[in-house]
Amino acid sequence: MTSDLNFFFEVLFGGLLSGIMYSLVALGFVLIYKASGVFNFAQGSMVLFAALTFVGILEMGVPFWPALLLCLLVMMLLAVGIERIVLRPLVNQPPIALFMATIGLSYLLEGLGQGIWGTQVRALDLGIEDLPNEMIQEALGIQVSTFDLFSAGCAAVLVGGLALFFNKTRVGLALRAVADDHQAALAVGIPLQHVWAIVWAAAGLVALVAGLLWGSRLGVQFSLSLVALKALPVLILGGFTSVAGAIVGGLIIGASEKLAEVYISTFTGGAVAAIENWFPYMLALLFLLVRPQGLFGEKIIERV
Amino acid sequence: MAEQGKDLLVINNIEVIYDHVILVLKGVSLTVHDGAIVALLGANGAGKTTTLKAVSNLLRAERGEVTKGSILYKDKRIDSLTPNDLVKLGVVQVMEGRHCFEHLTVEENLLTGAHTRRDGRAEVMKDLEMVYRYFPRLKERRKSQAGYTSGGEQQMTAIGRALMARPNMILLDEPSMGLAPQLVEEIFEIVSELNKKEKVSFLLAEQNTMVALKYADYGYILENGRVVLDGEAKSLRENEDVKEFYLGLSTAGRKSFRDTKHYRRRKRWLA
Amino acid sequence: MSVSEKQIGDVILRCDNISLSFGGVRALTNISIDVREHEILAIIGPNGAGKSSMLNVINGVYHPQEGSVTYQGQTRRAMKPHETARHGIARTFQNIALFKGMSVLDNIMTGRYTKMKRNFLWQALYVGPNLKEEIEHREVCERVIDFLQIENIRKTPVGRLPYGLQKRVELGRALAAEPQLLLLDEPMAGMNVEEKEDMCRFILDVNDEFGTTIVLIEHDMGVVMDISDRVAVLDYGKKIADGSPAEVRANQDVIDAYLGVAH
Amino acid sequence: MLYRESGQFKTSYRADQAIFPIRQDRIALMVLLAVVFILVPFVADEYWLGSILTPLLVLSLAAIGLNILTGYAGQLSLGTAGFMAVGAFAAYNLNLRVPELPLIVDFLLAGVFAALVGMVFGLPSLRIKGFYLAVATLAAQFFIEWVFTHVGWFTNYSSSGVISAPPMVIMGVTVDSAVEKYLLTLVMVAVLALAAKNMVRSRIGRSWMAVRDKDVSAEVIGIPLLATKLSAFGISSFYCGVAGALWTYCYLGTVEPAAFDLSRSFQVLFMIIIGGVGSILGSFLGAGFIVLLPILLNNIAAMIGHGTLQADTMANLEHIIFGGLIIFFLIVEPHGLARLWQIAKEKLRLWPFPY
Amino acid sequence: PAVAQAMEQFMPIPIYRTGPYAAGGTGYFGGFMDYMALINERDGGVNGVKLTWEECETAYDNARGVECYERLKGKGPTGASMFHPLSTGITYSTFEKGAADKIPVVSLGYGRGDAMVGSVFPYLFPLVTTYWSQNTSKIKFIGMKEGGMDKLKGKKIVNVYHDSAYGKETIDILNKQAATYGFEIKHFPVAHPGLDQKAIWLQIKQIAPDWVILRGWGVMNPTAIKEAARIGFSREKMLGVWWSGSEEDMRPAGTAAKGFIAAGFNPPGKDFQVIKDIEKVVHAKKKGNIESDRVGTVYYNRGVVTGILSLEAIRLSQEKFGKKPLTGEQIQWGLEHLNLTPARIKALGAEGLVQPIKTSCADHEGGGAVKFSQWDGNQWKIVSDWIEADKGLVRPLAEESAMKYAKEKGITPRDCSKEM
Ligand SMILES: Nc1ncnc2c1ncn2[C@@H]1O[C@H](COP(=O)(O)OP(=O)(O)OP(=O)(O)O)[C@@H](O)[C@H]1O
Ligand SMILES: Nc1ncnc2c1ncn2[C@@H]1O[C@H](COP(=O)(O)OP(=O)(O)OP(=O)(O)O)[C@@H](O)[C@H]1O
Ligand SMILES: [Mg+2]
Ligand SMILES: [Mg+2]
Repeated sequence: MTSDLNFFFEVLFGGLLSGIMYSLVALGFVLIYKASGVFNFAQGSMVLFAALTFVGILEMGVPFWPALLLCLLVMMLLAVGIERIVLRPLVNQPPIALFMATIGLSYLLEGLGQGIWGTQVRALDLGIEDLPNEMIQEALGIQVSTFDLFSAGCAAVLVGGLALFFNKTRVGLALRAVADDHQAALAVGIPLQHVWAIVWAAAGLVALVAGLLWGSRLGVQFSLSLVALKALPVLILGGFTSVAGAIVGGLIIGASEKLAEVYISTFTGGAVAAIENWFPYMLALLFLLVRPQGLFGEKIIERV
Repeated sequence: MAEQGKDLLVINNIEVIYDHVILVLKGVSLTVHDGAIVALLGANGAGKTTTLKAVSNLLRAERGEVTKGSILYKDKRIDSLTPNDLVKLGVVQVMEGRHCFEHLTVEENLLTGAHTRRDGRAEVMKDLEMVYRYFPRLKERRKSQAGYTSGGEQQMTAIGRALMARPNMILLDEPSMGLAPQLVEEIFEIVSELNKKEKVSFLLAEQNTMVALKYADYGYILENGRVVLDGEAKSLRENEDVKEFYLGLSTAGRKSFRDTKHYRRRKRWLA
Repeated sequence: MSVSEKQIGDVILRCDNISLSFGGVRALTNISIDVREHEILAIIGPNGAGKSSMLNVINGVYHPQEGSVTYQGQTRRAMKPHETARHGIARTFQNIALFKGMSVLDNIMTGRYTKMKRNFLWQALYVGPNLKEEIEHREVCERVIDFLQIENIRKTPVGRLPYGLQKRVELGRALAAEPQLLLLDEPMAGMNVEEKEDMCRFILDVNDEFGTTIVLIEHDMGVVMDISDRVAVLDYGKKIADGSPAEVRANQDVIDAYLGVAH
Repeated sequence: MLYRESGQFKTSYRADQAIFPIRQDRIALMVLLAVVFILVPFVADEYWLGSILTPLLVLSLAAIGLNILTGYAGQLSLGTAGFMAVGAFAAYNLNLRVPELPLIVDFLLAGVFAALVGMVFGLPSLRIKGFYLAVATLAAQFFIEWVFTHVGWFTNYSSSGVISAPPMVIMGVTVDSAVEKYLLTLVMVAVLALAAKNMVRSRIGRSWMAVRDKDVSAEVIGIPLLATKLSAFGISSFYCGVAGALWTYCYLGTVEPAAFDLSRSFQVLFMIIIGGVGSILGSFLGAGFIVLLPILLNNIAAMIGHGTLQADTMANLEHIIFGGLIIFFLIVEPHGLARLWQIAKEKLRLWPFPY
Repeated sequence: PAVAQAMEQFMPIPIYRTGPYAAGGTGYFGGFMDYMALINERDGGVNGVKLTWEECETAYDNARGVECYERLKGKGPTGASMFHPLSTGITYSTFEKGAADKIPVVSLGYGRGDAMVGSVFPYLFPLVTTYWSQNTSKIKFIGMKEGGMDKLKGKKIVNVYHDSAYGKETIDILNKQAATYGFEIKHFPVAHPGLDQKAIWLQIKQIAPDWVILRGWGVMNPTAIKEAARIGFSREKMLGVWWSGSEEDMRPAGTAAKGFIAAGFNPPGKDFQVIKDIEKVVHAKKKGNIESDRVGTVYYNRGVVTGILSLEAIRLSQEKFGKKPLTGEQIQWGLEHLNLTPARIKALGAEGLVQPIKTSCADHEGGGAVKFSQWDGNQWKIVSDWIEADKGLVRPLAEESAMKYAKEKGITPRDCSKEM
């Protein structure tokens, strides 16, 4: 029996840690949504673009840390460019127009990233072992990968940083204002250009972190942009506007997805398997029926 | 009336087109002297809001464009400045139809108004208290999300938010809309107080001509995107047409809304 | 025409002890209001008094925690707005709630929704019975358009209209439903005197010609005193007065809470 | 000066209710129909008919379906391909299991099945809105894909899960050449597009738009939200379902879940956004844009990039240009090609005077 | 038109340079095009008939694949010689069109398992080997490692497959073999694209199988390998199909991939005369169709093998129909009469790269053997000789399935005994 229980915990922890990996990607979405009320379709491509750029710079012989800085710089320039060329002319347009613009952007980034750095699959080694951590194994008897722990740490740092940024600077309030009403935000003197550039740069940073972590796991290749699909249910369950929601959502989705996959498949003798693609969405859907704005999302205001 | 200085805002014969096709302003010129309250009157759709937005440069967000003419503030062209620059220069617009940030609380809404200020938190807090003094109702509702407050409360929030920027010049678009009569008077009292004490100039678009002309120094009447009449507020109040069409006064005093006319008289200035 | 000539009938809507609160905010406390057939009832009160909430309770957008609404002899606690619409209650909104992407005509045609019967298969075919029905209802709407004098903008998307006209279109949409009870939430806000005069005339005409009962929220005391048969005053969610315009105007509580100076 | 409505007086509401009240538009439409029905089958070669026009038409139909749901009723959906898959598999299974049914009936019933599935997934729309609703439709997308991959009955237990579509026989005539398939598709699409146009200018269409623009006031007018949203989900999915059936029978020739994956859903979504949200014409324009542009770019790439090392770059350039054009069009006109067309007409009406 | 017919033979290239599988598409067709370039440069074409080709981007999307087929099928003086879909989905969507247009569809190592039955599928050529055949080779290989097929009894084998048409192809045949040899088989589908497989591998850990067969695709491969490493499952007991056996699949997995074994019908490496020739004649002159550092990779060499077989078919047909550009119908004959003897292979400079192949009207597969190679952390090392498929098992299954298809479609199979 204990081995069964042990197995349960292993699946649970594995799921929670997978969930954190999803959260990392979801965070980027949250940022953009907070600042413009728009779902950023290009977030996945930004993850890919960041990782490609980083590996590309590494391959040019630049050492790790300078490469990271350089890559960050590229992401910031990108943010400024996006604001200038794409967002500024679309101020005050309906969300669907901005949403579409991000779709265009995602094509552009995919083309640009792969055009510059090639479509080759590349390895990325951060020097962290993706093997069970021995200390934990001895202490708890559960296999948890060091890499996963490292990712969780990164996520924690990011979330902490972002929370500070939003709560301790005036940008936080401005962001929420912009998301509600572009025009009114302009009218009170919020510099939309700066706010957007800052937020997209922050989203770029998050994309870079996610790109590095996912990239070192999957290899840097096109499929990195697909991790966005994993982040979506997380985002929805946590609420589009909440940084904390992205984390909690990730944990819930990760754990329940793994448990469901394992136990449902076991109970049905393998007849119901490979449910990972739809299960999180169904879960999020059920959850939304109870709370239409997600766990920590802002309530949708409807008044007459 | 406050002391009037030199020209603060000068609009020179501007033309505005929406969506590249809809011509709305067909040559509007007006001047606001430093320290003046100028009223912009006119029927629905005359172009009042458009004029204000042309000044504050919010037009671009509506796919509108100033295609001719110029706008000067303190003798400098401001046509190409962003709204943010304008707020920094001290020009703030209160938009028609409230436009509160729904998900923010009333207090947060007010604080966004101080976004461009760099004079420290203490000063901002002082102004917040001032706004609450003007609008006690807002203080009661400070923790409610603006989206859930009543129409009038939102209007107060919008006005209060503009005051938080400590502006030199406020573009007020229909401040009285949806406010209880008592409050309308109060708002105009506030306008007049700010004008006298803080030397804030106002360009205000208003449908409530009665009050507007009572507090303004000067008035412009807009019809169909053109200025059709302007003059000292006093003289406008005396104008027969203004009396009939904007103040609802006939020679025999105020008409009852029950005595409806079933025909329309032509406005003389259109003849 | 004076008030006394008008045939004011029985109570068609009775609100009994309505209480409504949102979280901590008490929007309405123990309010009872009667509306009689054919009358024009004005609800006035300071901002945030609960006037709009009252209308929302009447047509089912809000469901009060306590109290009941009796309409046409039927008492109900919670009814969906689309059900009250079916029973002949129409309204306009304080913040214009038109369908921005549709033309004026289409907006007004939606007012006929409950009266049209052909199912979607006929509509997909369009010609035949459906066209007949469309034209029938179009005629009704054209009468409304004619009445409100908005013929020239019939095909314009409402989003492009100036505020005052939008208010008028909204009234048109409500009228197209041929309601028995019409609820108007600040129909004249943001209008100049001339336009207010027009609006008053429309309201009075509707009231006269079709005998529609009207409940009206308005801040312009001139309008309220001139056109309403009865006035109810709310303050902080409580009813502080209810009576003829003259009575209300003289009521000291009302003067203190709302009017400021006597009008 | 050519495009004017002056002088064309309408004396009845009937005339005013016509689809194209302006004569020039009616003539243009007649010409267009003559071209697509008569001229195109004669002049276009098999490649154009079979690989460009037919899929373009089918995707236009799906786009109309999505436009009904997203453009008219305002319910954002990412499950289009899922509903198309339901149609495709339903048509296949109906044909397989009830061979007596005529194929056209199969197609229509396929639409009905898709409509039912669509309505089930539309149920949450009463509570869930906007981008959040997209999750419900994504759940539909993934779940449907999964069901068809995993439940062998639907694929008649074929080992790989891919089945080739059976030959089409309609009223004794075998439809197998590109021209025949094109014409079959064209007829279906034309009829259904007309029906859609009729619906959106009737009561049901107005109720969709009302719900889209302001659901609270729609309800206050007497429009029941759930029924209206469900009708939009149902009818939209019907269109998608028929499109799915046509996609397999008239274009791909195979029935398999992979043909209806998420990227197809996005493809259709792009079509309506580029073409014009809330416009039947826009569905066609958008489909044209999204289908033709990559092919055009690819052809150009093949012409200039042939045989050199540049091919890699060309493929990515294609992406960049495609994305760039989407953004460019949005900035020029956020409401899509249909609105651009409309503005062009408005300008033409005023021409030669500027305003 | 036949007056001044150019001496050119046209080959369509439905490549995918974008999307998640770009590495496969560019590598494979890069090799294919390079081989054609070699023949053009070195030999002046096939018997003086120059090869021409045009790319068409499919992005691995069926719909675009069909469009590419239609776009390219009529190009060149005689139309497309043959069509290489390089995607099981596109194979399914085009092979019937190919039959109607009389253009052979060649699905080298992918596509329909039953397509080897040439009497039913005259224009479909799953040359060299099919999924079904290679699968039996894998079981043979396991048997060899275990010390005899009888040792398979009671062994536990897990099949981790991409949840798609391609992935599912071998489930039935594995179940049959499990029954025959008495091993236990368990199937785990991985939902596309397979970015996270924790749940599956934790279950595999519980089962503790003796062998794992990996039928992955794209990013699913490195992920699976890493997960295996994480649960401590020996990579030396993992057998990949050829879509799980390229450098691109191993490199992202880093050290975790060391020891992984993959089946392939072509070995990687530059140690073949033909590859050396390509480097010398094509890449040295900067005429390559791919980055020079990818020459010799698994996908690349597979493309070269494809080129060799395709051009051999053309050459054969030329012997019959004349040394001029040929139509698809004429080339079909060549494809059906391929006879790659060891001597011929040697002459082509492809010793060890290609296995002997002999096709016929009845058998469109021809070879059926695979070689296994093992990843040493940097590159593939060949660890077996050609291992033949279990034809006795595969052939009847294929025939059964093909006949079912023929019945559905109302096709009367050709009588192959008359077609020699
Ligand atoms: N975004 C827009 N696009 C197109 N036309 C517009 C737009 N905004 C305003 N208009 C048009 O410009 C004209 C002037 O509108 P404006 O809002 O300036 O009038 P206004 O005087 O403020 O009226 P009101 O008293 O109703 O507020 C109107 O006819 C209106 O239809
Ligand atoms: N949905 C809601 N959620 C929370 N509070 C609400 C809600 N609706 C109304 N309120 C509160 O109830 C009170 C009454 O609001 P209501 O809109 O009825 O006022 P009103 O009398 O119409 O005022 P005004 O004249 O300003 O429109 C206000 O304080 C408002 O903030
Ligand atoms: Mg205005
Ligand atoms: Mg109100």
